[in-house]
Amino acid sequence: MYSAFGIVNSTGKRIWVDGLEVYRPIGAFSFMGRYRVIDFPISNMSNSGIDRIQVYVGKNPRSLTDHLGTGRHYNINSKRGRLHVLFSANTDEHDIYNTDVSSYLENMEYIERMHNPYVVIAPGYMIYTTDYSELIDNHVKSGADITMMYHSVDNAKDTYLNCNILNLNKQKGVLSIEQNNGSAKSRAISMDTYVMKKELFIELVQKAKNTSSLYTLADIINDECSERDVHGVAHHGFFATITDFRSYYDANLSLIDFKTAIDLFHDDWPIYTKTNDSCPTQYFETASVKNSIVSNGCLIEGTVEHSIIGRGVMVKKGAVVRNSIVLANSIIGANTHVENQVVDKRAQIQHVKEVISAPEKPGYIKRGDVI
Amino acid sequence: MYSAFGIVNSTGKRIWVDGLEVYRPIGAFSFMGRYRVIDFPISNMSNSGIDRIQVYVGKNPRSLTDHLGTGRHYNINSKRGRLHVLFSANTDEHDIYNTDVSSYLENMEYIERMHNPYVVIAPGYMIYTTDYSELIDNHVKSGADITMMYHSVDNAKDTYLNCNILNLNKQKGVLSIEQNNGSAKSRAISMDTYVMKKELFIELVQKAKNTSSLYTLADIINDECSERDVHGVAHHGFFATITDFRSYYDANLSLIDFKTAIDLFHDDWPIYTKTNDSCPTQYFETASVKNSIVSNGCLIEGTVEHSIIGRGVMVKKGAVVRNSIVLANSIIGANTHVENQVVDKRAQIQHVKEVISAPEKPGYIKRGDVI
Amino acid sequence: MKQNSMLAMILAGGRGSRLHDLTNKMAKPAVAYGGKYRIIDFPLSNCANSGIDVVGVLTQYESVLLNSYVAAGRRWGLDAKDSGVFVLPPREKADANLNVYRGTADSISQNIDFIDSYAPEYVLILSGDHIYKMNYSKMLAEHKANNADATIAVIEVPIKEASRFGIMNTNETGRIVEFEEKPEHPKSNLASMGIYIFNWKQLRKMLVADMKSSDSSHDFGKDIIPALLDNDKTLYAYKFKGYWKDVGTIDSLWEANMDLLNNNNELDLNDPTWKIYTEDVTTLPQYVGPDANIGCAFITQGCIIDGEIKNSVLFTGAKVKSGARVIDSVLMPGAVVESGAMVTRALVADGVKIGKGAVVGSPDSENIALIAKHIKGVE
Amino acid sequence: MKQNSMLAMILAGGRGSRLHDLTNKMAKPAVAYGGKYRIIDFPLSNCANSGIDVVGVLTQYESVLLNSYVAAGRRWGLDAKDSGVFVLPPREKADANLNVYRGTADSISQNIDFIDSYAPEYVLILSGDHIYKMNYSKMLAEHKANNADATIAVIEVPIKEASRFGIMNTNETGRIVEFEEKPEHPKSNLASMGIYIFNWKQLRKMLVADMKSSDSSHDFGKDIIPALLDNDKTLYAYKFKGYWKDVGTIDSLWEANMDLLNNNNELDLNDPTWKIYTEDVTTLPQYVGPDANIGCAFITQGCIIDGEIKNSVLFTGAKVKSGARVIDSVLMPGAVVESGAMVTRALVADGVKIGKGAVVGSPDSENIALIAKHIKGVE
Repeated sequence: MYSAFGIVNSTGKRIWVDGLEVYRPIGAFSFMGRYRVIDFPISNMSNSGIDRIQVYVGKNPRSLTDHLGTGRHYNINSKRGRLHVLFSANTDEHDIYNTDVSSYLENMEYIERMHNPYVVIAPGYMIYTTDYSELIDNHVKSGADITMMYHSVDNAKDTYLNCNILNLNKQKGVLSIEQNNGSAKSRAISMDTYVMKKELFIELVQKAKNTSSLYTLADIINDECSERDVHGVAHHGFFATITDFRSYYDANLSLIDFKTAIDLFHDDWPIYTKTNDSCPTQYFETASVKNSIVSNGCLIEGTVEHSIIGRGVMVKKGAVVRNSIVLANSIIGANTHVENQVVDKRAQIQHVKEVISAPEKPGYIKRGDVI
Repeated sequence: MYSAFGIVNSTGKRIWVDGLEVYRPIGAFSFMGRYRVIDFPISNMSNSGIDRIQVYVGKNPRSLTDHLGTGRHYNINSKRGRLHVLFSANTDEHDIYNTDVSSYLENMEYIERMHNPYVVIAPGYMIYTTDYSELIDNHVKSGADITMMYHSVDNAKDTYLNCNILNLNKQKGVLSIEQNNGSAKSRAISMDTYVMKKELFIELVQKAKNTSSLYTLADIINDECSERDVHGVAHHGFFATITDFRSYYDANLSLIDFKTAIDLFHDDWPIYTKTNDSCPTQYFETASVKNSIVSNGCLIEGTVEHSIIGRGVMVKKGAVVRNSIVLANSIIGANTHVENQVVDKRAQIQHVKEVISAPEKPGYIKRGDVI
Repeated sequence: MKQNSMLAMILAGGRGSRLHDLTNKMAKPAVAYGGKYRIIDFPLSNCANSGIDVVGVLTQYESVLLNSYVAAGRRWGLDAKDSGVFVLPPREKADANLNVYRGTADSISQNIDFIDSYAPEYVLILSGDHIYKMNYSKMLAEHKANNADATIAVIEVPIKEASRFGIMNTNETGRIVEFEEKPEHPKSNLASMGIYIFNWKQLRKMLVADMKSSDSSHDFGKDIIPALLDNDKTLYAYKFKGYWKDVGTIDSLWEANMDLLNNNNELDLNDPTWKIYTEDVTTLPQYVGPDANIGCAFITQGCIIDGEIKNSVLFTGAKVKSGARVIDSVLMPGAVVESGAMVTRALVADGVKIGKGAVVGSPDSENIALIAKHIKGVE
Repeated sequence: MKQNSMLAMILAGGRGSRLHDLTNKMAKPAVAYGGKYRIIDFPLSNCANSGIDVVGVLTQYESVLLNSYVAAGRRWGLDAKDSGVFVLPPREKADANLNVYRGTADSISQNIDFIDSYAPEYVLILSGDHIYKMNYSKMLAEHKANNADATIAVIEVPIKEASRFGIMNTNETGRIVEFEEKPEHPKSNLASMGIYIFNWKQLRKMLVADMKSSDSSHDFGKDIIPALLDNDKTLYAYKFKGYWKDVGTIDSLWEANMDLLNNNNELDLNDPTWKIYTEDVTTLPQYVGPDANIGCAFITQGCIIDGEIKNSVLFTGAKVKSGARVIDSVLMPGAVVESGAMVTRALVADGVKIGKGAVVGSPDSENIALIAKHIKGVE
């Protein structure tokens, strides 16, 4: 295997999720009850033998730095390897100057210090599994300057609207990168995942800066497509982008189907996360749970259907939870009815007996709210 | 022992160090070659049996979060205990609103969640060793509302000018806290170290906020002195405050004297720090080293006198280093002469052959500078 | 407060042969319990939560799994700078050949050099195969307050069962005046829990003497404690209240698991102030399928449930297929119950598969059925 | 890339009796070297730097210090989620009593269950008492490229010394055609370094057969490798270039330390891309006093120097008082040289004190003097 270091970045300007984002960056979002979104790119890297990983964090770094720790739970050797959290001083999420390129520039010293000849860049807001060591092999063998991953979809008209698409020629050469404007159904969605030489990466970052203060890595690569050999590699298997509230809700619920889940999780490809040392979940006599994902540490006396229940949640007697995502340590009070909701951490549904939204517009209960 | 959690804070508004501060907070300053300033308060807490420690960091959190990690190197149980890094969103060091109180308010959720009945608060910018468990015992036995530590000095006219002093009555009751204005030689310098009940701490933080947006914890305690039993406890042994460039320089060099050092370091009181896995230092035939503290990983061919040499420093043939602090990975080039300087990390003295400042005004070579 | 003033030694050498096939390939302290734990997680987590930094684990029988399990001290946070969990099997020395531990006291005696290297004031001796939560720092505080030579934790047992235990007879101050091993006519109901605090210097002397004694069985209960009492040392009983279970048999292991299903079970594994730490296993979350019917159960991550579960405890990675029924049973890690199978009053061992339509256990059985081998399906 | 495709097993059971008093209380791999290291830090750091996650350490003799030392896998970063350093002493099993390891191969055979539990494709066998830096992942890449059954690391030795080693005779492709243990008339100068990569499935079969063989000495060099060659398996030699030292005697241990004083020593402990990790000791920084006179020395943290040091290596916490002289010597951890004392061509063992004015060692001695006991001062 060729030696590469990894970069996980979610400070690009396009990704803004209402609601949950106020408290924490996308990478720190709870996913399927027991994971955080960022567990996926980091586990992919760790499983691919990449043990030096830079994670760029912006606003509200606490939840991400707490979760990442020193990376031991991602099976990264703490001496030889390193999960290095790097901060951007420019922390305003809405600031248009807050690009991925600006975060690289701020921390260029740490990029330059890396011994590895290659870099793998992956986004902190996409859910997929892939073996980057194969991607790097592919990159080296093909002789390309840059290798990018894409995922072909046929529902690009009304989804993935916050994503970039790749225009590819027959040899999978990338002709251009542009934002998905919803004008066609079948598209190659850019997975914001790149392999290139470290030197080229540094050169592109400098070039992006010299071109425009608003340029992202994707923008400068788009400019370079005509000059350089930019190669696209297709990804197969589960793929989801977390770019808005709806895509967060849909990606979670879609994985309740076990057949979908095994398209994402593979036996020899562990997805690591930080343990919370919760005990197993206790189901009481009155419980009725179907078609759901349940985390540890829950006390369940009520009814749960087609939902994801986070760690340490209580579902009290007579309560009904349906088509919902309930995050850690929330309480669904006795005889309440929660449907089509995302209930954020430590929220309590106690007094209002019905919290039901329309399926096409799921609702959101704020963190720590008592309603 | 009574159960307490710890707070280490250096976001108070009075502490501003020119030069080094640009790159990193005071707690992250290299000290005596192998330590960081913050190693002292954290080791004190760990040795005192305090295993839940909150460290408040402001601007440039990278170097501090890198150094602190998960706290295992401070001998803190990583399951039962926790070294918890908390961030202030308000990161402008010069902003007058950036008080310790504002950082507590921002993270009040994490203070309230602590199970321990007592809190020990210590500053991240003072060097001393003390057993906080004795201080807590003393606090509980005395029945005081607040216990503060002070250090009696007789050179307060021209030093400690950035510090607070305590006015004490005969029973060591604190009558008031005020800034040292240099009007008297003998003073009880406040060590910014407090023990109180968690509830009282939270109450004081709220009260400070309601009184003034600029109030610090010391300000509100000063207001409360007349109402409450605030008790002073004297500290003996080595004591230094790092509040400006000069005090940083002096505190370091004073510890070259082994007799002074054993006033700070005690056999049963380890000062923990993060290892860098450097190999031992190699002295070559031409080396001449006297009266100095030398870290590991150095290659020494030249002359070193009355200096502190950080990790991985090279002192080339014919070079002379005198009365200086050389930080990690710097190079003192062949035949150069460095005297009365602080040479920051990765700096290289190559072309200029003499870098000599007056003893009363030591110089500073910036991080990474090649001169 | 000086760190490491008390060091803990966990006796984990026992085979636990009454657990039959469960302990063929692993020592008893490594046996799984409570959905995601191993028994030895309890003393180790208690140590971590009591602020003890250094724990020695004395192993002997089939210790490869146990050794690698406890060696990962990170699981209990016991991997900080000056702390650790150290596996201490018998060893060859300059002046002694490799030899088995001759008794509980001998296992400590053979590791005097290990304990000395930490120079503790107190040594805490624990069993590796009891399930309970206990704050040893409180016991140490009482030991100090009593200025005792040794303190022994005791629990009140029903007087009619007292003759099954080592019984401590105490005076009104709690000082132990007599110790009787399994007395026919017990004078008190204070049973020893096998948890001792000793002052190390004194214990060290006694152990050195005991090693040389040819008529000693080198056991704490049989030799060391009686010798201390004979020498008029001050021994105190430390009364423990709460859940405590020695799971010596398949029935008692099953019972201990069933205890967790009580609405307010005394062990309370959900208490955030006293967590029991264990291996962090990488699995999928717990999947509950469309045909699941779960009532009164304790189920952990990695389980995939699409059948009926009543009054049962399911361990990591257990699978119950659609149409299967699991009642009054324990499914150990990775056990699989195929569709249409029926499991009642049984303990299905690690990784064992109950084939389609098979029936194991019975609602009327006196004892719990241990299923340690795959059961073929009925087509 | 699947993690854990290669697991390492370090043979660390040897006593190293030619190191005399240094190994009375510790196994040879635990002996201190190079100012701050222990010998076993080298294979362990090499494993960490080569991306190996799981390391078994086979211990036997006086293993309490070695066991606790290597159990703290954090020192080499080998404490991440699915990684670890596991101490593997002999043990009692359901079907076998506690027994010493009968040879290098037997120690692996007795731990087949441990290795199986990680299901590695390859197993790397290492010695715990050699000093060198080596990237095992490159050796594995060659092993794979050759499609070999086994690969053995070799180093070129002067042909006149070759008869002291196990010599591999290879053909032009590097394939081993013959192995000769300490041949009187060596045909090549490729000495085995005792570093083997095997395909686990195949090795496993051979070990099972070897365990049953009554005329085997259960040794890799004497039994397993010859058997592989006899069976026409493809064995390749992996040529290693660089510093390699087996420190079997006091003289060679001293020499290995002196090697570090060369201006451009081959071992290069200062290389940031291949660090050797070791215990993180809490000490003061290195203090150099006003009367110090240091030239050509390797000195580590915690040392307090106020005397003359020439051509010497000082280990953690060594102290040399004003007026003392240390020349051509090694001071092991905590050794103290009082004022006026003179140490020449000596190796002063851990914690040993050379009293005021005492003279130890001599510039003309043939062998290095091992000072393992306190030397009284001369008043």
